[in-house]
Amino acid sequence: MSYTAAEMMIVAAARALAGARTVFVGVGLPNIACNLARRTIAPDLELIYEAGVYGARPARLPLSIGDPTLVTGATAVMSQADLFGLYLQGGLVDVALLGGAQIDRFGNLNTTVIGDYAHPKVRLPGSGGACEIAANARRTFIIMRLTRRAFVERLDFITSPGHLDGGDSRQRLGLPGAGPDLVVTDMALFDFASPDREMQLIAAHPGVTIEQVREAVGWNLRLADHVTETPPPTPDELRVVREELDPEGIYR
Amino acid sequence: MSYTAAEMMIVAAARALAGARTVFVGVGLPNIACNLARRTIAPDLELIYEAGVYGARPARLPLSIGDPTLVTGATAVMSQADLFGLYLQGGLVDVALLGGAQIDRFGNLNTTVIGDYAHPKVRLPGSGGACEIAANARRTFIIMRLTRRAFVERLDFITSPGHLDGGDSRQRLGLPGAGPDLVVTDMALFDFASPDREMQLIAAHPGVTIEQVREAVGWNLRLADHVTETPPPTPDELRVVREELDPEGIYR
Amino acid sequence: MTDKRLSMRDAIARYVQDGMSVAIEGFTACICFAAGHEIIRQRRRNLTLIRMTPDLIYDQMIAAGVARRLIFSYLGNPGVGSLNAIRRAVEQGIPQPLELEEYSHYGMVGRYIAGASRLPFFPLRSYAGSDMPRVNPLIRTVEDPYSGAPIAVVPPLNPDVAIIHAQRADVSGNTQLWGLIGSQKEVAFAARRRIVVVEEIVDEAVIRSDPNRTIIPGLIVDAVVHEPFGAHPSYAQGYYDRDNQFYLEWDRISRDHQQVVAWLEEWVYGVPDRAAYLEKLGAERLARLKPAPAPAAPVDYGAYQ
Amino acid sequence: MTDKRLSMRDAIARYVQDGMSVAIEGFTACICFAAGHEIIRQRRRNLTLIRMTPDLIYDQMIAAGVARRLIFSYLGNPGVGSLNAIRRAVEQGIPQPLELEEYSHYGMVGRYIAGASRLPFFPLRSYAGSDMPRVNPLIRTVEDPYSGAPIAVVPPLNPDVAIIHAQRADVSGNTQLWGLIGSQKEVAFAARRRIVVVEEIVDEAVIRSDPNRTIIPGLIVDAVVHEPFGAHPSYAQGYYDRDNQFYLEWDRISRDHQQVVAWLEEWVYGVPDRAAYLEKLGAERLARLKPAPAPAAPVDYGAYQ
Repeated sequence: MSYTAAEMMIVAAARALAGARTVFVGVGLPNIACNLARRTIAPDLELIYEAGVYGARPARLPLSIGDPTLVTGATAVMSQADLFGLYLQGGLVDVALLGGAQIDRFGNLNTTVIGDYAHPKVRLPGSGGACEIAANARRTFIIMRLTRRAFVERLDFITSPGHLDGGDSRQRLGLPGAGPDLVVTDMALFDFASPDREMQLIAAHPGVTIEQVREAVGWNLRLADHVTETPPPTPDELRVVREELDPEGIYR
Repeated sequence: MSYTAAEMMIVAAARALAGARTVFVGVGLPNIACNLARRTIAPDLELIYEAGVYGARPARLPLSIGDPTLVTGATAVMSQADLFGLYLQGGLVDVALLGGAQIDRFGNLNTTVIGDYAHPKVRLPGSGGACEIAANARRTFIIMRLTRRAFVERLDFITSPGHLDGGDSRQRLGLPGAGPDLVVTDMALFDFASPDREMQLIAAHPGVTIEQVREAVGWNLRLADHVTETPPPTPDELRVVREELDPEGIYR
Repeated sequence: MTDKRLSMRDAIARYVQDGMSVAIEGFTACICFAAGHEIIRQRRRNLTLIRMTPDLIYDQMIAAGVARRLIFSYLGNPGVGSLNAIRRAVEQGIPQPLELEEYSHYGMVGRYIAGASRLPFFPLRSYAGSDMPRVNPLIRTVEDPYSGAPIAVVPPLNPDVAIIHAQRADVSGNTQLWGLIGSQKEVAFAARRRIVVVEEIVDEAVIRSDPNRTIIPGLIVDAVVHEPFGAHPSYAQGYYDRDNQFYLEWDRISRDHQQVVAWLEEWVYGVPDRAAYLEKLGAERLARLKPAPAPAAPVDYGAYQ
Repeated sequence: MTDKRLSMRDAIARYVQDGMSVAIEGFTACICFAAGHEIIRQRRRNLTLIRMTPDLIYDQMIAAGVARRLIFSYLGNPGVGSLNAIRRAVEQGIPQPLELEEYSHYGMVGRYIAGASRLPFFPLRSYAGSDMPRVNPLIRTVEDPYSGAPIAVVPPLNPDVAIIHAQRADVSGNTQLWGLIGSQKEVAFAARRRIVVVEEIVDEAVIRSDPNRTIIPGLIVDAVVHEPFGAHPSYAQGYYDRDNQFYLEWDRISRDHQQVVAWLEEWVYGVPDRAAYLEKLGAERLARLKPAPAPAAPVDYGAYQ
């Protein structure tokens, strides 16, 4: 059964949510990944949206982070003071999904500028809630396409802290959450399981070679002891994505 | 028309609320004073209750600070975080009514202990919201019966700051509100209008002599330049109190 | 959806242990007397009791000897007078001494907020010029980095258990509360465990029909106890009134420790559970506390399909 | 009860002056485009615009040249892409340069809270390890007096004017809002003046029937504007849906400054007020945005007489 790179990303992220109770999620691909996890390996998973929604039951695919379909029928809708203070900083978010324009080998993320801050080449959206999500969620998953422009040796700006300079530098700074756990891309999966917390390749998606992955990363990529092949999406996973979650194929 | 000492206190406090937009109020006598003001000289006065109620329209005389009759039909009911943070500390309280077991010449109040803190002779209720009310309300009125045990040279404990050591000592400490403005007792009225902020007698109630007032105060009482006689309650004021606000005469 | 319903007996047996810190909150409204009585009945000892306004329920619990320490902001029988049993413990050590740790109301709220949001402290414009920081070394100051001026702070408070009374919840603990909401939300998020006690268990669909009304999510709830009239003699907005007669009676009873002991014998130890307490109280007395209806105006969330 | 109703034209003329700081808040929902368009029409200049998510409304206002400075936390066309006009101002100075002062979302919320509650700063566990404090000297740290560890703080923010869109209010400005409430309460309390814009003016009795739903009291409201569909193309929960077609169209229009100028000419300067804008939009398009009903379950406050 054929599938797209986006579908592989959705499925890989969903699988990694096994065991999580709450996930802090944006719209688009991460939203579909979380809803796929709820319908498959994590039926009790509750979605927390930055707009102030806990336990959403959207009747349609939400078009934005604050779509009214996320509100109607939700378990709780709250102020952003409560969302960020009680839920996120309070420690109730098990996993958060983040993305960025640039990522470095320690999972630090840039969503602020390309170029110099005062005279940017490209002005990106900025932090939004990412800076506090990266600090406070128990674990974060990063979801982004793998390109040499994105996976860089040195960020133009650190918006959201990952493992900082690696090792225990994150704990030394007193950040409550454990930091990035997994990077899901359209070509491969990475983790930070080594003691120095450097990103390492753990699996390449079917049809992708380790050499291709190395080529797309802007530093000398480390490999895990056993690099595997990502199991492809199952027919059941694809059916849920295509028939239930994204019937119009917007994120395909 | 005859009246009680309590009625004189209610009427005097109510009159002083002319021009105030909001008053932070407890139950009992201050509650009746505020409701009398609303029905006479301050029709737009809104009552803020410590329990988290703004714009109450009680259908009966409230029996406690958190009586359900204060909630039903109110303009707004909020958490105590919002009450203390946004309304009180935010600076929206024009006048607050306070009382205490002891008061000194600068309007500092004790509601914590009589005797030593660690081994008290009498354990009083403590601050409640009084400490922050005294700090944050624009002005405070103090309502208490005049006795030598209450009007003392030196407090056993400062629960709520008045004018501290007098003069500009309150401003120097950075307290947002202006502090005590008026003391309403069953015998006389006092203010703090002199530059050194020491309590001074401004009016004695009908039938009370200045000497009697001096006798009941535990320090050498200062008199204002012109000590007047408090105008007695009018028939209309008494009618509102007796027929509308306290028909069972609980606080007479 | 996990069904977290327990009897009050099981909820207290499971979550409240000797030596723990316990907060039964509710400002005048929704004070869970049912839970307090069950803690007395199960003879818990050495508790640290936490509550802004200890009210009659802590007067009873402290008279019964469950507590070693009290963290609070106002000791009073609201609208009536003193808490005589607590005064007796503080002034005379009867039935045993009681350590006090006191704040102002906003200081307690701030401690809950800091505890709930994992902050190291909560800043507030109280305490300047007061003797309170002198007798409580946990009230400190920090320097404002913008103006250089000092500002008071209080530290986080994370009770081992919070017990929250409310009007309604579903079986997994998604809880809605209206009327005086006090600091129920803040203490629930600050606590390590939470027991929710409600007047009504409702279908999940009722909760989901009005998500802005949900104050506590089932996510943080450990047990749901269905206990109608569980807040008597305090009240639940829209369900019953405060039983003011009892608040006045307690003022008389509580003046004498032996009378308190007798009252506890009769009304707490002498009844196996809340249902028996209510039966003893009599249906007529409870019926008198029922208010007439005063419904909220409708609100529509819209179906977005 | 003071009747504070004004037309949008009069409200903006009276309360929004050149050089002021103005916050039109609302997280995705209840964004008051009607007020933003009126500010453009009245050709205000040198404003400091404040908003967590500038969204299309500030993209339009900045393209129209009303602003000198922007205080914000996220620049995006939500669910679609970039805010092209703001990018053009920042990257190329078209139509004029724009100063940026940026925070994270929680930092902005904290600034509003500190402003609303007269605190000198708001502490939060963000910014450690981020470059944000390096480029924004207003993000500082204080030392926790309990542990000695540093914690980030942000200063209070008190906009000259806040404009709040909501579902309903009475004529004196007691305002109820449901669905996403964002930081509407916090910014309203933080501001020096407040304009409330609502879908419906209701009788005071409607507000008083459900006091827990009141987010902003009339006490702090300076003007009440009745402007149905005033949040279009964003939405008001239960009243209408987001007009996503426009969010997509704007992505195309906003890529070219001349197209933006033409759009402003046609849809803002070219219409005298919101009523004319809605008429131009057409009843059919608005009707398509109406959701089916989804009423909240009833709640009773009880009459206590």
